[in-house]
Amino acid sequence: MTDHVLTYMTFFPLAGMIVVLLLPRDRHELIRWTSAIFTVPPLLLAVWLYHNFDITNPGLQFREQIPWIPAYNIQYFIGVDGISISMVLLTALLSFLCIFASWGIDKGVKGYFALFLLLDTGMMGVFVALDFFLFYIFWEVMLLPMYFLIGIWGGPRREYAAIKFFLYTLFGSVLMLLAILALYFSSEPQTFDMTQLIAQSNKYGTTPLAIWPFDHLRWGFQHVVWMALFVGFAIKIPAFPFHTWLPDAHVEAPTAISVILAGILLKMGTYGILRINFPMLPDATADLAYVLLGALGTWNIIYGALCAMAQKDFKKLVAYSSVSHMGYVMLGMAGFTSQGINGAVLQMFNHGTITGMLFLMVGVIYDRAHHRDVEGFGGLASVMPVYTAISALAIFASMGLPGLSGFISEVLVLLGSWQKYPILTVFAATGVILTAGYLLWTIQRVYLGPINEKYKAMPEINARELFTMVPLGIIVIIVGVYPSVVLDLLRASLDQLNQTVVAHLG
Amino acid sequence: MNGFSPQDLNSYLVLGAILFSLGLYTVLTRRNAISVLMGVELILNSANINYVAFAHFSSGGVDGQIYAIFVIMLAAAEAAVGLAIVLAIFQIFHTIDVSATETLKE
Amino acid sequence: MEHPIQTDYLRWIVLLPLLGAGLNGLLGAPLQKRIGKWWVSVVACAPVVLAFAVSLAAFFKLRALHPEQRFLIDRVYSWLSLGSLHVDVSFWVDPLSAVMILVVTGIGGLIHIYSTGYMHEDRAYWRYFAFLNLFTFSMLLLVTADSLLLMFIGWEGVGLCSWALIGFWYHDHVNTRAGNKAFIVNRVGDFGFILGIFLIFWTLDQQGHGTVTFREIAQSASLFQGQQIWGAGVVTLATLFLFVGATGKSAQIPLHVWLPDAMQGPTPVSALIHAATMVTAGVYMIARLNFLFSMAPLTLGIVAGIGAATALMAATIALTQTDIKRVLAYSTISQLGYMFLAAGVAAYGAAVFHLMTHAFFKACLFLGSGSVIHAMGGEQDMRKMGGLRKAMPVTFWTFTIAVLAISGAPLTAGFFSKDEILWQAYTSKHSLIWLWVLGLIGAGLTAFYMFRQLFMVFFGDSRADHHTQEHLHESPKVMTLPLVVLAIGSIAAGWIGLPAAFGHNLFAEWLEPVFGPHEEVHASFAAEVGLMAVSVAVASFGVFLAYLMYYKRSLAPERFASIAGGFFYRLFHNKWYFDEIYQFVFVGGTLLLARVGAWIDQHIIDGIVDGSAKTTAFISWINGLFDNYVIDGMVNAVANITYWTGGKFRKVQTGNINSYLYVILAAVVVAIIVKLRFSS
Amino acid sequence: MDLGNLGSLDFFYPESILTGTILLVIALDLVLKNKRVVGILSLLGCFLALGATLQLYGSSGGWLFQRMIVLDNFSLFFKLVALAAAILVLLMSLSSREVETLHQGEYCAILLSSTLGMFFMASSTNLLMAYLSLELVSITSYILTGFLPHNRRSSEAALKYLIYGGVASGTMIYGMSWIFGMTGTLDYAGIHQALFSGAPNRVALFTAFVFILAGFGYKIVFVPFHMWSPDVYQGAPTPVTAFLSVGSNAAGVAILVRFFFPAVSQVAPDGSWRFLSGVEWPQFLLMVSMVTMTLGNLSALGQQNVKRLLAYSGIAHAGYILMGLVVLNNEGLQAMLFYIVVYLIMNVGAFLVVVVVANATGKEEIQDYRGLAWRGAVVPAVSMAIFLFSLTGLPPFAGFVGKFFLFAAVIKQEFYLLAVVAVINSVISLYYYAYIVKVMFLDFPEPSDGQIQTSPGAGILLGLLSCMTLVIGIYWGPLVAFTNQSLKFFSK
Amino acid sequence: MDLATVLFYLIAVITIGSAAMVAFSRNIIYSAFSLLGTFAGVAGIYIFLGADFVAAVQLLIYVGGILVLILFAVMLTHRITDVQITNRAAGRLPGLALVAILLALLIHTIRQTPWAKVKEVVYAPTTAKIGDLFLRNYLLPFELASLVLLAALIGAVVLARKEIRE
Repeated sequence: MTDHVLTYMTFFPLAGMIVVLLLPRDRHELIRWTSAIFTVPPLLLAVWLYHNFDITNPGLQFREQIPWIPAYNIQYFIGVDGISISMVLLTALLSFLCIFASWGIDKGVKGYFALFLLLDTGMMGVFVALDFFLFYIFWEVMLLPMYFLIGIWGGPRREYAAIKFFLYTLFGSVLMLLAILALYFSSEPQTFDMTQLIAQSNKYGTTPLAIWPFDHLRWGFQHVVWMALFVGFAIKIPAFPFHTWLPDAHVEAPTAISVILAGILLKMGTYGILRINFPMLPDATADLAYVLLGALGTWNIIYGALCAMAQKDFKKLVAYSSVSHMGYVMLGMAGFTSQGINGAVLQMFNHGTITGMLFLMVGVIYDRAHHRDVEGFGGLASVMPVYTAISALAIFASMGLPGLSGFISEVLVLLGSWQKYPILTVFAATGVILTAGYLLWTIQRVYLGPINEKYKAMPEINARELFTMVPLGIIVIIVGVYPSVVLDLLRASLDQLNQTVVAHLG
Repeated sequence: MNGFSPQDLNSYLVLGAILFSLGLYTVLTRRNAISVLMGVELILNSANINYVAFAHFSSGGVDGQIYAIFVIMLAAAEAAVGLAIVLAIFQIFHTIDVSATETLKE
Repeated sequence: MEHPIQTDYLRWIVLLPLLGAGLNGLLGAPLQKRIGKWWVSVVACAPVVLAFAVSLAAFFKLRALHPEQRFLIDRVYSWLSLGSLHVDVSFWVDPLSAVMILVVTGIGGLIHIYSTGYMHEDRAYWRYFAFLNLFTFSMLLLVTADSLLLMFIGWEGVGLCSWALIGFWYHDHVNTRAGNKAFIVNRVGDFGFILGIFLIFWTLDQQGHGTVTFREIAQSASLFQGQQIWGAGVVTLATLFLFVGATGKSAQIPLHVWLPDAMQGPTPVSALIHAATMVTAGVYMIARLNFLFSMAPLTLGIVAGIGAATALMAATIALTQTDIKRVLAYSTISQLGYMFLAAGVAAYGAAVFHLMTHAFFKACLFLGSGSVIHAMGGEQDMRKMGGLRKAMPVTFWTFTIAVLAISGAPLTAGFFSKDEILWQAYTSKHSLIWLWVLGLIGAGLTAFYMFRQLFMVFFGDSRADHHTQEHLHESPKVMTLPLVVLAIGSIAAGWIGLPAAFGHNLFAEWLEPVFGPHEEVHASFAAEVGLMAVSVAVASFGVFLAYLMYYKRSLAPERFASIAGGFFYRLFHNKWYFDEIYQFVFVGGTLLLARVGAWIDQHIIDGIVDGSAKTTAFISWINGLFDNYVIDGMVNAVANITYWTGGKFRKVQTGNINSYLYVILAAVVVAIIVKLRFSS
Repeated sequence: MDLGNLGSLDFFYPESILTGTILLVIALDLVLKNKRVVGILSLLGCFLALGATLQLYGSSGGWLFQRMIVLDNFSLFFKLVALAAAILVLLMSLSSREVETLHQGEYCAILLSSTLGMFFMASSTNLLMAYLSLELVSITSYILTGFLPHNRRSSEAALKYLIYGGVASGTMIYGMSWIFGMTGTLDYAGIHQALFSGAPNRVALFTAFVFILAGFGYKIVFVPFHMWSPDVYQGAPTPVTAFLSVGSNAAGVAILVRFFFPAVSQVAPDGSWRFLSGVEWPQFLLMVSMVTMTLGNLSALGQQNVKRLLAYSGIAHAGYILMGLVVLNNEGLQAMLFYIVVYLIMNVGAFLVVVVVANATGKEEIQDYRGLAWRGAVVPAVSMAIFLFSLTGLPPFAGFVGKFFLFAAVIKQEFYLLAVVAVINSVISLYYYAYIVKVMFLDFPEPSDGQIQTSPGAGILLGLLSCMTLVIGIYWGPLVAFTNQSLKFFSK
Repeated sequence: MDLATVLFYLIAVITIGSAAMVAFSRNIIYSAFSLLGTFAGVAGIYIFLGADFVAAVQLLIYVGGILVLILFAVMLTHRITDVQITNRAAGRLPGLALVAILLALLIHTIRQTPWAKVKEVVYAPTTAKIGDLFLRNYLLPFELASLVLLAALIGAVVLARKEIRE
């Protein structure tokens, strides 16, 4: 059991999918519970993983390495280290909670949960895969269920959103594929094994290329590959200007899917950059980080916050806040300091939990009022105090209020980036003000003020909804008060990773 | 062997080339299925002239001639099929109202 | 300072209120419903009182120590430890924070007790106390934190609580807006604060001493010497950043605008948060980092200047206000200005001294006004009051004492602390004479508007409507008792800081380990007494004017109002138009930007995306056109096979072969030509 | 090994079996009443031939019939592909309403002779044989296209097809005649020898090659010889369309490779091919490839008729397949072979779905697929989705692996531009493939749309094909090995 | 300039002339008939090239077969009552230009190219040799061709007879 723990975590949901497919289509309760049950083992294993993870070891742990297509040196190679562990845990948790958040789905239940479980496998796979080819497979596998989940169970403009998401992501991933191949062929012996590719990172030259028809390219091989990968990841992050699929996808997707999107899919972009661009192409990273991670990240923070401020649709507002918050991650990793990079990954984790809560929170009132117009509510605090309380927690966490998890990561990021880019940091820090601005405004418009007669009788948040939010809330507080619970997992690997890049800073 | 004479390979080739061009021109400019078929026949003949000429001047032996014979055979086969199709179409128009028939263009 | 004394009970000073907050926050509602409000009150007040007791214990522990070792620390756990950044959750008490925790828990405790009376009728009683406790916790965290980062938590925490309590009656958007204003303005300050922290940390880190802990910063303060960034001295810039934070919290120009609106909250809240404790955090922070500020004369100058300016400006506004609480609010701003003035002339001791005395009399004033409002049934407009002194004697007397104190009547606390400040402003080598002048004028104005308030509220005959008059009554004991205590405080608190002239300044001495030896100003006894006389004179003049205008009514205020065509009056009455300007520039600007951003997103970026999609579609359409019309259309146009049916011509298309052949042939020809050119 | 006519017969079983079957079918068709038997019979014949071919696979190889055709793994590979196509199409035909109305006997006979023609296309090593086999396939294709009785669409398509075919093959033989003139022989080996010993005129050679490409390209359906395919695909009976789309495409590739690689290029020990210096047909193909995939995809965007759409997507895929040629090395060729197999599976699958839907509704417009998944046709819908995504090239489906190898080969040779064009194209292609999927799943059926029954046979076949698509996508080792092995050209 | 050459010129002129008629004539029937001239002329060329058998085949199959087929088709699809069949053609000029250029290129290339040469050109009856080769070297193509013809036959029947079933 223990030496295949990751495999089990990854493929349990797949097994679940098969089982669900075998169930009769109209036994909805049965299907729901089955899928819930199949997400439990990964969660338990995640807890186990958390306990047995060696925080002193910067290298890979729980690795499994089996040849797959020997002819091309493709292997089934998975494992975790500080870079991925937090994401693995988050995935296990969120996919468990989101099953319950999806309880309300009553159209095509079977298909929904089957696809959901497939998606679960895909996500988990992306975070544990250490073979480039495997990584790509999982990366794409995730795409299809997402397309259908948004496209079939989404809102009115679901088709547009689904295809937009699909095209954007595919465009990114094919570029990534080219980059992968380029790396594969420049490695010796040719391999998809990430660890080996990293070991040979010195091979990938930075001498200017002459690619027909661009014979006078200023960039070297590394830069070109870096860019190809970066675009692929930036679309997922989503970094300006590749972010416009996000609002649509979020708005149209059903609540649980929005949670997954924001909580996990967005992280894959930044995760990919850390896992691949940083160690594999350190020189290019060193050259391009300032503009494409630092500056762009800062821009994301401010731009996202501003856009969020202008939104009338509650879900869109949250979506844009994600754009803003993912900016911190980019800025942090560009700082090349222990604080920055750790803060970045912590921010990934926190954003996963916090935004998860936010979307669930929106889902609660959407299920009751069937609209998401921020202006359309008001005075909910007196109608549903418990809901208000927990929402406030989520919102304040997202605001980066001290004592809650968001604060830790944001401060670490800003602190970490100051050393290299003080000016950028100053700008990024103004994001703190903007964020406070639009979130407080939202609170005021939705929860405070005179009671909106329309919703006098709105039922208080129910136990199931509470069950999906409370665990996240607890995590938010714990991490805020005692961040070591997460930071200790990351530190060793991330500091090492950071060092490898810092060594190439010129 | 300059100039245009029966002892000169090139003269035959040029002849073939001219036929080929004429055939091509027919195919190009004609809208009419049968005319186009005629153009094809011209092309085939031009090729045949080449083959026979080459057989005579270049390779010796009769390989080229045999090739030509096969070309002629297949030309016949093709023509037969082509005619059959034309006939089929022709018959269709006896029975179905043409104004209602849509063409292949979407 | 080498080996601090480890203790393990300081944490309780901080945690007890948190406990109260947690209990009331989670169980308050059911408790209140099932068992009743008194239980909530116990849960709320007990922790604070206990915390006060612990603080006293800590205080006496310190007293017992040799001045050089007056320093207790309680390390709880390691909070953050990344790279060179190591931050513990640990609390410390040194003479300075000792003063603060005593003030916070002491006065805070009183206000808690007072609130049990004041808020008794409120439905959300439990919520009120939950937040009040939470505030106490944050404030204590702020003052006992041993590192900048931990302090920042308290710093923002108090902001949150102030937001929650200002907007306590959230059904009215006026309140919630006031709350948001407070929070956001504070955030602007925090923005400066956090940047200051970064700058300090990295500057030290470059020299291998990266830290955010006060003690270590103090030890390696020398490292800042000569450090430059963006062409300015690091210390100057860092202290300026921090000062931005201070202005935000302590409502100094230009970030003072939130405090008056904050009066929307319940009065005890105004007393605790917006008079006694939170707003003084800025002063505390500067005092805490005095060694840095002392290294940055430029910053000090700015601090002093802004302090003096605020003191004066707020006073002028206070002259024209008619809302009983707003007058107090502006007087608070003005008094805070004095404190910054003091800090700005490096007289940190004086600043903290005034902070303490101010806490007493201002709390007293607010609670007094609260008691009045309570009696008037929520009425806050002074013009509708008057003649209350018979109806509510206790309130009247305590209020009067406080007014005397704030006006600087001799032998009251305010007298000593304010004179200390003016004296320092006059003599300090960091100071300029005009600072003293401004301070002096401010003092005069203060005396004027405070007495104006006193007269308008308590003297003359009542201007309230009949109904209210009938219900006039003295407040219950739980409310008057604190008033009395505070009134006593507003007199006695001053005596521990007697000016050097009258002998021995205990307070300065107590703070010496923190601020270093109080540099001796070589001025004669006569000079000091002389200055006192002057300020007393100015003050009395203000009182006299107020007497004429609002008691004797022999002098019409309008006369003054109409000076310079009423320009000044309008300026003061409209608070120097700060709100309007900010609303237009910042709020408007941001919203505009936001809309622009959203528009760009929707139209430009998505435009490009959809555009590219459209282009592709368009190309394919063209392409289709080519297929279907250019090629086949040409074919359709000209007749094809024609054959006989019913005497009509019928066509069948051979399709697009011809036109395509053109293309092909052209391609081939070109290819061959190219080939020719290159091969020959 | 260089055998005469009699000696060759031992290595000629597959062809002989097919021929026998053809004759038998024709004969039986005259006497039998139950036409289904004919179909079964021809299936049997195909399976027999399949067995025979497999049995020959891997043998040392050699020239047969006086160097008319060659026996090597490469040719056998394409024979297998042709047989597979034939078998699948026959199965498809058995479950197709459309075909039931036809003259089964002739239908099968023509189909089989077409298959036989493909056999010869794959194995001919003589200009004459090449021409003959090409014509055999062409003529049979015309007939199959025009097979629908009383259907103007079908007949017109046939006529069109015939005319294009005539022009293309005419041009081709004209080009061939020049080769013959320059080398004095029709035999590939001779041609190779002559070309590489002498110093032929580059221009003449290039012209000849271009003309010959017309003939081949018209079978592979690459631009600009593609114009017939949309109409023909739409007009022909669906199974025939499927057959043409995979069979003649593959055969065309075979004959093209056979001529342009072993005959007129030289292979270096490292498996990279050197073309005659100064005769840049690879560059020509490079351009053609880019144009083909782009034009195909763009044209597909607007289509409303599924068969027509698949026709254009077929053009696009021809472009992808060409990528494997232009890189001029064995990786490329191997990737190409791999892709052909994969394309066979997924494309036939897609057309099978078309047949299923057409059986129920008799329509082929995309709109008729509205909410397919919710109309009791889950299996066809899901498998269609799989095929389409596979055609797009998404993992974990076979199509991805195919594209992956092609890209790999291209990038290895540093044809970055081509790679980028191909990548952008596959993104574009997603758009119309996903559109069909959207219609099937994301739209919901109107009351007017009836339920759709799937015959068990078709259901099983679909399941089989989609499973293959999935399995190859995840574990393709064996197939790679097979294609690797199939890359043996016999020479000397 | 001997008789042969004159004759050759004559035949060449006939061939090209009638081919031109096919290409340019506005009347499909004229085109069809002038095709006869071309075929015959080509047959003559074959004679010049010493390919007597091919010439015979050409006459038999082309003139006797294909041409008849074509004429049949023309007649069939042509309205029997004498309506002038318009046979307009589009894009003559561009076509002409294009083809002219191509022709020029071809001729240029032909002249440039060093074609293979035999030692000495022989004139000998070929029929026997051809027959022999058909049964030896070209056995397979021969059989294949028969298959093609068979398929074509069947196909033609199927396609043409379909309306009988109605």
